[in-house]
Amino acid sequence: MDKVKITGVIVIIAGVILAGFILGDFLPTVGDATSSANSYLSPYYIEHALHDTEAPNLVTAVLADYRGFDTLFETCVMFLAGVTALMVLLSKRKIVKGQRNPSDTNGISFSGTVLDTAFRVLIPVILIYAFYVLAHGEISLGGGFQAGALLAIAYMIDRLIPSFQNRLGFFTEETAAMTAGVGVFIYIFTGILPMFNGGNFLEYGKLPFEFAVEAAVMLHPVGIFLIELGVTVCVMATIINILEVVLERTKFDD
Amino acid sequence: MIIDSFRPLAAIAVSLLAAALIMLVGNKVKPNVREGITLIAAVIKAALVFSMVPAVLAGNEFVCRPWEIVDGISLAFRTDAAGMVFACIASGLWIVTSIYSIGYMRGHHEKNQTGYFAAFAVCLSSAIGIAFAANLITFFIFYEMLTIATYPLVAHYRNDAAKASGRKYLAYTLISGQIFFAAIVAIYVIYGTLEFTPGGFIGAGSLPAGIMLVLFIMMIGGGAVKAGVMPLHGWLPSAMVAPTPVSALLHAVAVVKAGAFCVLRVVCYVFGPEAAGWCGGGKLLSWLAVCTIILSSCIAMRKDNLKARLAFSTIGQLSYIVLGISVLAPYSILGAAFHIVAHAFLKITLFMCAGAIFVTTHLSEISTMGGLAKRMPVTATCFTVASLGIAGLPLLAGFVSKMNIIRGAFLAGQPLFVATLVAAALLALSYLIPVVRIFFGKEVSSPVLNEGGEASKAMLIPIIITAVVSFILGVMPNAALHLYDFAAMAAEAIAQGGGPIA
Amino acid sequence: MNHIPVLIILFPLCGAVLCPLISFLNPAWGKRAVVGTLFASFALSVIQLAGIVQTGEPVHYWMGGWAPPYGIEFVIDGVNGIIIVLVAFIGAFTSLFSSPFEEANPNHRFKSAGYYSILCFLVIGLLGLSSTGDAFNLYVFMEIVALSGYGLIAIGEEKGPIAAFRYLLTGTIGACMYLMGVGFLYSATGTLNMADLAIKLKEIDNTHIIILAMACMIVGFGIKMALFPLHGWQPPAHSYAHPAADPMIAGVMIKIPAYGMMRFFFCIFEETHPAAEVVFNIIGVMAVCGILFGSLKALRYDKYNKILAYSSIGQVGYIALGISLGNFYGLVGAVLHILSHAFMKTGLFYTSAALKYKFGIHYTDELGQIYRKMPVTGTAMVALSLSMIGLPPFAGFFSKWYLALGAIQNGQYFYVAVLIVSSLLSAIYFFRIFERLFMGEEKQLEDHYPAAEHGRKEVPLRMIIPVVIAAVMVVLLGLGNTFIVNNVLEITVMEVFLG
Amino acid sequence: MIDILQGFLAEKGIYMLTFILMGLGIFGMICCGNYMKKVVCMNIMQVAIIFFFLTLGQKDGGTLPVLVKDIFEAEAYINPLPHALMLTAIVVSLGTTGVALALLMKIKEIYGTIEEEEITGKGWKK
Amino acid sequence: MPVIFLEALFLILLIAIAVTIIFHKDLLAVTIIYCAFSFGAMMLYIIVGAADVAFTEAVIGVVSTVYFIIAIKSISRRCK
Repeated sequence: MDKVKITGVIVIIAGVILAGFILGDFLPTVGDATSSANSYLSPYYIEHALHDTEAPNLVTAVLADYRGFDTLFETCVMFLAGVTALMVLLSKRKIVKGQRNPSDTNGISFSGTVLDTAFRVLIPVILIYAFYVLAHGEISLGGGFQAGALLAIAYMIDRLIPSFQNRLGFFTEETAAMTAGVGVFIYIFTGILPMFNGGNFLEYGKLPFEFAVEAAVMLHPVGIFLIELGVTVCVMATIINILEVVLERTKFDD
Repeated sequence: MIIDSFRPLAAIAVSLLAAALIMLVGNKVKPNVREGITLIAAVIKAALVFSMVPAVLAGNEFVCRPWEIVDGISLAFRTDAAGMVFACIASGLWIVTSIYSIGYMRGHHEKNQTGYFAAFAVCLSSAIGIAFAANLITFFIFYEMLTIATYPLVAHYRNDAAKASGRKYLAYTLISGQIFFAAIVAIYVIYGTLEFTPGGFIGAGSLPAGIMLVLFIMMIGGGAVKAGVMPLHGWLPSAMVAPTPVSALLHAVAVVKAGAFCVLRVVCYVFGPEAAGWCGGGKLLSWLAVCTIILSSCIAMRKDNLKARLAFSTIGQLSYIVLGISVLAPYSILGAAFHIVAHAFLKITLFMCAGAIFVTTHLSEISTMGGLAKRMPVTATCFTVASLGIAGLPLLAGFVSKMNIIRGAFLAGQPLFVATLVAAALLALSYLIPVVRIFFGKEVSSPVLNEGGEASKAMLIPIIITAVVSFILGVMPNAALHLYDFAAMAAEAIAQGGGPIA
Repeated sequence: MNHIPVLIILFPLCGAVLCPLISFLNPAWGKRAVVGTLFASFALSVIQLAGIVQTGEPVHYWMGGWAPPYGIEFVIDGVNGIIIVLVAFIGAFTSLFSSPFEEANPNHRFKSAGYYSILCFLVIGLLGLSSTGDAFNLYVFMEIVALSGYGLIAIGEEKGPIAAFRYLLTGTIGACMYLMGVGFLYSATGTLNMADLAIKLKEIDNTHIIILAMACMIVGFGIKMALFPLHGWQPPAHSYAHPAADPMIAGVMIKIPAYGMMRFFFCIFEETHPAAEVVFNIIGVMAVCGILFGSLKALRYDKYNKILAYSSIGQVGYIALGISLGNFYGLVGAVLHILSHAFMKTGLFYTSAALKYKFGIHYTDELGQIYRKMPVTGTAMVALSLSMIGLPPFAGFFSKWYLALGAIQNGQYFYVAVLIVSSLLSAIYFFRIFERLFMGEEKQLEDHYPAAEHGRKEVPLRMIIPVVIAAVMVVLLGLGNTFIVNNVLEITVMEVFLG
Repeated sequence: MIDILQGFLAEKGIYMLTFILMGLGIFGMICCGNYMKKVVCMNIMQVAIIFFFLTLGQKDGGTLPVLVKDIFEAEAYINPLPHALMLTAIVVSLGTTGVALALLMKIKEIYGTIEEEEITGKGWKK
Repeated sequence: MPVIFLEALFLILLIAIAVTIIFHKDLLAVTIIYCAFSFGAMMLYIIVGAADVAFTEAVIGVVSTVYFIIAIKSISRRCK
């Protein structure tokens, strides 16, 4: 088997290199600012994003506004993954939980108070950072997905370290899936609102909150924030969902 | 004159509806109701078809184009003369066969009668559809419907023999059907039309002869299989395992006649005599038919099973029709068209006699039937009449058609075919007369023949009717439905090569 | 602004995401939300198609009001309008069809909710896949379809998880290949909008990258639609999937990528491109091999679902054949075959699921005399199988007619021979099923869910209706094919596909 | 020398390396007998594709696509579109991985193994 | 030094890691190596200027590593 693998690896490396030399250079040079990929749509986004969407972070502008529809379904993929994982393992027996106490072995046990304390300190930091990332998504790096994942990581730490007694653990696998659904629904609802106001789906400029802002373009950050909130809820809940699904059916016996 | 009318469609739909009705309620109601449905549908259908006779005879055509079935081609029905010939016998004989089936199925205590009657009705629909189809695609739809609807009838007994013969039947018909389909597509692409035209729409020389011959063979194959032309006849004898009314239907009314009719349509209405002769297909087909006539007669002589002997007789007689068509002379086409009628009545009589004998006495081998006439004189008499008719004796229906085929072949300068036809008539005599002789012989070979009476009335009456009709047709070919005139009209139209009457 | 294109997706989307929550509050309403929204979406899709047929103009919907190519747009012309109707139709009826299955195992509250949610997402993904006008958005929908497919296959019969896992690996490669193709196109043009791509690609003379993109697309779509050498995942997936969702998976899930392929090769790549001819020939070869392979392989199996699965490989080959012909009749045949085969296969899998539900039948040799016990299912099975063989007057014949017409117009007589051979082979295995159905020995069968269906002859009405509708649709689609061809396809295929 | 190498890398080298990475991923998915490793290799392949897209958006002299005051020229920023696309793709890959792991646990429960050969040996083909 | 060399360097590193993953027999080790791979990928994304993607990759690296490790707990650790 190993021989096959070695041959395969060599063949692939050699093949790609050979093919690269034989075929002409049909891909644009890396870093070429004048390549068609960089000179058609991207200048428009860079030059108009702030004017169109009030979001200095171009990636967020594209992700949440210009291509917000993609992101909706990206969120749906997460929700779907959670539900699917849950459905797949639903019939598998759960490992019965004992009383939660520090000596319980249901969880990866880090021995030693130092590590425990370190993680204990980490959790609030992560939470604060997550909310920062969520709120500042359109201005600086990050966005709903990262915020959700950070929240979920905080939950994970709490869940995995036995001595924490799972204080954040108000989720079961099912409530997590439901919450994820609600997260997606927040997104959809934000998208639907403009439709009552004469706009298209996800047209934040037509959100029915004109009274709160001076210009229609200022509605875009509102819309982006709302959908990022939905994404956050969904992603957090889904990651927790999959975690719970996998964790509750895993025995930690060593 | 063209008459837009839904009558052709109605004639087809009647029995389809009857089939659906039988399927839906068949198992829930009494057999009388179920068979009542069949009979009523048969009568309505016959009435519809016969009601069109006078108008068509006067040179009119009923045309029905309900909707486009594929891009550029309508589902189209047209009652031309040739179609009327086939439609009349199919719908007329359905009544007879239905009555007979009731008697046979009850006398024999068959199972699955609901499916039987439903499939029978679908078969008849398809037969009428084939008769009235105005273009190849409509024709093909009903042709394949017939194939599928006949399958449950062939495999009616659902035992291993039935399964085997069902498979054989499907193998022959489906393969030939698919090849037929390919040819239709090719013709549509090349000529842009599929409308049946008396005299054909394919001009001689419009394609290289070789390619046209291939197309011709592909198309004829579809008809030849159902008509049992010799290398493709294998399914027919083995389909004999089916109940006798089915055999009667297969051999006399729907299936093999549909095959013969297919040959007629392809040769005379698609290719036309000119192109068929030019590409060499006509010659090929006529030689095949000649071989079939001789060989099948020889095989028939050696069969002891009555139904098997009749089956080979059918193969031979059907090749008369094919020969008549492929001689490509007007008179022979007339004869072929009329032979569809004549053979229908004669062969259905024979089969119904065989069935009646089987149900009443449970005898199927000829050698055990000695002295049958004593117990079943009427049946034996009718059998005799029909046998003589098959052989082509004057005053019986077979004579009219054979005479015309021979006349056509003679005028076309084909003395060899004339000789074959005459020889074949003698051969037919030689395999059917011995049966008659055994029937009327003094020596009684089975004890069952000494007691008991005739077959039940439901079987006897149809037999008598068909025997009488075949006599009437022999004396007055134009009686009642003017079937001879129709055949003549068809032959005339083909000879003149008029354009499509649509 | 006409919101119908997006509403078709949004209705079931709301149903799908809220289904777990609603089920938590009230178990019955979660299911009803999904079924209701799917039917609403079906109604909307019909309205949309009627509008398109009336105006003859494609409908554009700009997401977020951003004009393409900067935003994502939905483009709905005649062809995908009708495919959307198909997906919504079958999706709605499949959701109806599955309710007895979910009621039969009420042991877990989430089970039913999750099932409906996933099924609904499958429909959403397919709807999006057929309506989107953006190449990357198509990838996202592809992943939605794939993920829900994994779920529905995994929760099926005992070998479901492993079939799903194999599909997951293969499907991910397929999706990544598609993404690669999009990457190549993006690198050459800088845009992702399909209409814009088509315009931009005409201008560039970089042939290599187009060929590469085409190759990636063939692999990507080929895996998703189970085209011959890339079909490995399909037979186990179709035979072990959740029986109630199998009609959707087998009937529709492999057809929509075929439509996507068609769209890419005719709307985006120019069919007159020098490389296109080679590519079409390759697709043709794949199609021919697939048709023969699928039909031959189906002969070997006794398991009803396996037979159907392998026959799907052959039937997908028909569609690919139509694509490779690249003329009007070939494309019409391909689109018609997408429609007709969707109904045929869905219907056959409905019958398969009904058999499983009623008697737990998996193998054809258990079928003896079953038509006496389940007359409606038996009749539907016969009609649908005859259509699969391609006999008139059922739908299968007519799509074959157009394919053959296209093949002969292109002078590809060999393809016609392949079509014929495949018909005959499928006749063998379907008539074998008929023989067993009508002539097999009667088996002693016990009700699979005796408690739920005590003393009833057929399966419940909710399952009968979809079965009957599939069978009726096959007939209607056959007899009324010119309605579709003349009103919808003629204009759209000529304008959209053949420019 | 460095110039030549740089030119080569920019024109072909980076793409070659990316494709090698992708090839290795696909190869691993096909050749590794262990399902877990197949999943890991799947992730490798996805990383390669994501990176491929990102290189398409690379710009010499461009900076992160977050607008800085007073600079609105297109040349100053990297193309943000591939980044947005790849964010989506990356999330999809996480979802797929989650489902794959759930499936693996289920397979382990049914078959007691996640080795392809052992599962194939247990009558899978039938 | 131009950025492109860094890119190439990290790509080669990733290739090396990938080869290791293909050949390694211990699944837990594979997972840890995959963690390194994820980190390398993140660095690569930063180098090409995709900070958002890198951020996501970093977060996902954590999440998927945790998933992998938990899954390995219930699946056997050795592989053929």
